[in-house]
Amino acid sequence: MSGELRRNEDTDLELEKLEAAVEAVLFAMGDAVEVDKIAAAIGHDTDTTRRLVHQMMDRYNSRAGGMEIIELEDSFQLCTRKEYYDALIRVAKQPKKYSLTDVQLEVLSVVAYRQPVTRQEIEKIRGVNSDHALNRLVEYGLVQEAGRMDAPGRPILFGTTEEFLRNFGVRSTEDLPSVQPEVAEEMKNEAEEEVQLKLNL
Amino acid sequence: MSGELRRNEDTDLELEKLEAAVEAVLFAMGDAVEVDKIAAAIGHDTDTTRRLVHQMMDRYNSRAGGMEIIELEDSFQLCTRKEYYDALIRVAKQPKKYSLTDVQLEVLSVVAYRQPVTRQEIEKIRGVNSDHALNRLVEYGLVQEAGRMDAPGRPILFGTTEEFLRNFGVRSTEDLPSVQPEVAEEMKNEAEEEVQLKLNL
Amino acid sequence: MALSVKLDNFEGPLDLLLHLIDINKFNIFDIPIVEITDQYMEYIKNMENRDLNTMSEFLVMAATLLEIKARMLLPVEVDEEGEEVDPREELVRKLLEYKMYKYMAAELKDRMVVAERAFYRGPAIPDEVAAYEQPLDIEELVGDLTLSRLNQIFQNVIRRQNEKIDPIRSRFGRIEQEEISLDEKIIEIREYVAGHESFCFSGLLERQKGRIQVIVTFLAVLELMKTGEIQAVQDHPFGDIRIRRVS
Repeated sequence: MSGELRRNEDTDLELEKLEAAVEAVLFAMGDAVEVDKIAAAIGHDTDTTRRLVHQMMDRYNSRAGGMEIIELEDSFQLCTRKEYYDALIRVAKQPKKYSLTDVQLEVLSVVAYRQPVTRQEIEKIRGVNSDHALNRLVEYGLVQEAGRMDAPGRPILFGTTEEFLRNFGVRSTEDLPSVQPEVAEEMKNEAEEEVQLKLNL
Repeated sequence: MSGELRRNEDTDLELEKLEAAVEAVLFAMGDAVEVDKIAAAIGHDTDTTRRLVHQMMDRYNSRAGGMEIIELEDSFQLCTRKEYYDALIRVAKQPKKYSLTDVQLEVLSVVAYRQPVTRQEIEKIRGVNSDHALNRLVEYGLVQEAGRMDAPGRPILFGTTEEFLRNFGVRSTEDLPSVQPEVAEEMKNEAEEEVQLKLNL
Repeated sequence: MALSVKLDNFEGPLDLLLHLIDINKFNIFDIPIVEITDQYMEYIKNMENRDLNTMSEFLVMAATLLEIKARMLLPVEVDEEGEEVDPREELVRKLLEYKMYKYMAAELKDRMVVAERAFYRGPAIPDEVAAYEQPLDIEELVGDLTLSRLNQIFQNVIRRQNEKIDPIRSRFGRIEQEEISLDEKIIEIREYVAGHESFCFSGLLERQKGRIQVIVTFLAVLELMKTGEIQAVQDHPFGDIRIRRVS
């Protein structure tokens, strides 16, 4: 009851702690939190809790921070104050600098030239778990799922997307493995250099 | 005189609004937000923005609410204050918890303090193959690839992630706990004893 | 001394050595190499059931210890600057470094326990704001990446995969198939001793193929000396060691 809150000599301190706990609960739970849940978290009854949150709502409004508490049926929710939507939009609209990381490039090359390919095969080829980069490539729409492998566990197969083809000016993935002449030349040169090195040793 | 005062009042109001906008951005984004993004949101340069957020961090700490702002490399993130864990755990789901083995922790500490580091270097330091533990740490998202070493075979370099910083309460890789004073002391004493022994001989 | 700790508890040879230094209260800068080598060998003896990949790392350290032990018996080495070289120096450096990372691991663990008490939240971007999400610019993402460059990257990945077969470890793999165990080596030497009352130790080592074989032979000889089946005699300092059958 309200008496409970006032009983303590250090009411202010006690209150402050309770409010902080409620704030933490509202923050962490995200969506609307039922008043019983908040009550359970702070170890008070629902009436006291509701009164406490109402007090907090006033305080939030007077301090005019970035957030406010809204009441929905028998729940409370912490959310962004509408007047700061502009600031949020500026973050969202901020031109992102898109570029592929070295790891993503490697994974993309493996998918492109080995498709359809499973996560396990990519990991085996690169020698390290590549899930993170693979997931990003799927998100970017450069790589997509391409069925399941007919093997135990039926692992997902990955391949490149049409978007990928469009961006690389390739008509179909069959055009991929054909190494372009200048690359072939370069690879030949490198191989020769390697042999030369070995002979010198 | 009064003009000055008024200007100060404006500044305070302006500051309050800016802080509220930052709060709104951090709250809505949830994840760690890079300082440049926050800067774009409030229309100030990054240095000013960083100073502003540091001020907010102090204010958050002194008002002792339910949340605090943490700094991770060049990003900021909102999270609950640790002292409200007990209240939260009564109603909220336990946040992601890593139960790392001693081997994984050892490998993680080598990666953290030696980054960027190759598999081979880790193995050399530990005197034992560490691939399994390293792979798990990559899977957990605590360790990630950090490019290739400019050496024969171009081996993969590994470093820690933002997730690592967050989960180990470390602000940046430069902020890693230093060797415990008593350990350093012990090592120093032993070294001195050795010198003493040599002198006596 | 009684060995109450199982080897499985050790993460590697350095971990085992640190444990031995710790329980004996040895000074890490002045490790009594004979004692520690003996104790280390004692531990290794109990390792026979473990897979060779793990054991090989312990055996390499055994070889290192034996080498240091041998070098300690030789006249003091001097480096280019005339400073005395302690054969244990490199080992001590490695042990100290490893010890530091172990401390750091414990420190990190403490930090993790504290940090885990904070809760985070996912994004809660209002719909009105989310609608402004900038579409992904795939052209910018791909940038000036060409197909031939992508192919080059792929060729590099494949080349590295082929190079990844580490020469040292692949040798361990073959040894695993050869299945030399300490027991078998002991039987082999025992049989040899039965036919030869006395023979040259260095000759025995020379007949071994590969480092691991040498190490296991060394361990087998130590074991047979301990059980009193053979005796090692050295007539003069740095002379050849002769192995004799004890009748």
